[in-house]
Amino acid sequence: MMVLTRVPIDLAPLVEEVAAARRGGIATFIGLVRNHHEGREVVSLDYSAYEPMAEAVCAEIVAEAEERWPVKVAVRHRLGALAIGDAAVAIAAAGDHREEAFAACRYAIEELKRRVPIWKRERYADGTEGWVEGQGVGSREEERGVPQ
Amino acid sequence: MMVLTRVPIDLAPLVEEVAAARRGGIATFIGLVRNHHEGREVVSLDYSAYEPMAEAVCAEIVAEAEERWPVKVAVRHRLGALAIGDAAVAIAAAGDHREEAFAACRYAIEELKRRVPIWKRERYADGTEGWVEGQGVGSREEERGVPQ
Amino acid sequence: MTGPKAQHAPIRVLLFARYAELLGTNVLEVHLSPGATVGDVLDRVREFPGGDAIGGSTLVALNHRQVGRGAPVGSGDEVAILPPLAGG
Amino acid sequence: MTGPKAQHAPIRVLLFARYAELLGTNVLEVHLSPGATVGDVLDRVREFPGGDAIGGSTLVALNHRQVGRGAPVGSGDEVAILPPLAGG
Repeated sequence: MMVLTRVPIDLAPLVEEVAAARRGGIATFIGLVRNHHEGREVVSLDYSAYEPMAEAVCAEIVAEAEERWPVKVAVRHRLGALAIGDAAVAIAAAGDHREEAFAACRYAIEELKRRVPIWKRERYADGTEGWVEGQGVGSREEERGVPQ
Repeated sequence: MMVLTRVPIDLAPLVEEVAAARRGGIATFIGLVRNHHEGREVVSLDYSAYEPMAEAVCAEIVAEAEERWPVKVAVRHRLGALAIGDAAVAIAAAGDHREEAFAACRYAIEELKRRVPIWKRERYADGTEGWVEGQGVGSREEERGVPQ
Repeated sequence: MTGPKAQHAPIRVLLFARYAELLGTNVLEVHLSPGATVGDVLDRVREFPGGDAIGGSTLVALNHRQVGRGAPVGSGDEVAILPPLAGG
Repeated sequence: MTGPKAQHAPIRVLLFARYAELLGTNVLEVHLSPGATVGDVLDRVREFPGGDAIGGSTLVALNHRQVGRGAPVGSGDEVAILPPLAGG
């Protein structure tokens, strides 16, 4: 299954993808477009990606989670123009027990934000636009800590 | 919204119930009927509840989570006959950020299992049936620790 | 003013799951003297056939709230005896 | 055996988001001597107009994998210069 999609993300197919008769718990996370960011009113945004690398890194993260815990994980990330309230990312992790489902779901979203080459350009209510520099590797907050 | 339901649980209405334009993250948990329990093959099960108290305790847990974190939480628990793979419980927690969404979702499922008066009778592949004595307060594992 | 009836206030006791099965009913009515507690209700229910299976640490609710053994009960109260929970 | 052309292997450089905007393009081609590294590619790209905005700690990928500055690059390689990530 491709991770990147330009159509609205529906959680149900992800849940189905990971569910199985012996699995007792499914943890999911949905990241939605918020109407505010650092005190500014956001009206819409655009996600873009280095697509082949983003697919590869997401597959890597899923494989890592599935190796670390007895789980099955599915990930989707939307690209293109999104409105407030649209799902930007969705993750589902199913395990025999809830502990591993929660742990794997959390791992996947944290690693996705840190490692997957996706960028976000926000449009604000005042007509301006700006690139969001998130918490990923290479972000300004981390610049001092990253080895050259 | 009532927590207890005798019809299949759909996650989508719970997600809608907690979503709002200023909320950026929704964590959910779905507990499914597993085909095995303590080494025995399960074919179906029945959930029953002390219904008015179960509703009251779930409302209390939701209120506790919403007081502890800046989140909105929704809970459903199914009663009656369930088949393998059916959702027994679903929880959705929406927050500005994923940390509080995950924390509130986890809190709600842990407290629900511990405090809500619901019981489960399993039917096994060998034709026998049995009450499942879970991890809730009053379970055998906790008997020694509970004050008289 | 206080006749024999007032000394034997009827208290509704609900049984669930394994306990309902063991005692063969979902509901009992017990009569206790004024000043009786949840602990007294439990003792009385344990005298019913099958009631000895109710464990010492069993969870009890009084009018939908968990309470300890010392909680006072009176006429019209609903006491629920809850086997180990297994929701979720 | 090694002519002047081999000494100037073309390397495809992809730019994204803020960097694509600053340099006015999504893709550049740079020519480097054999033995060149990712660090050399970055130094060359910084010489383009707008390229000085590329920070010292910028994440770089070589053929879809994150690599350090010392990774060797050659003809046919795809180097991507990644502004701070903001997925999720």
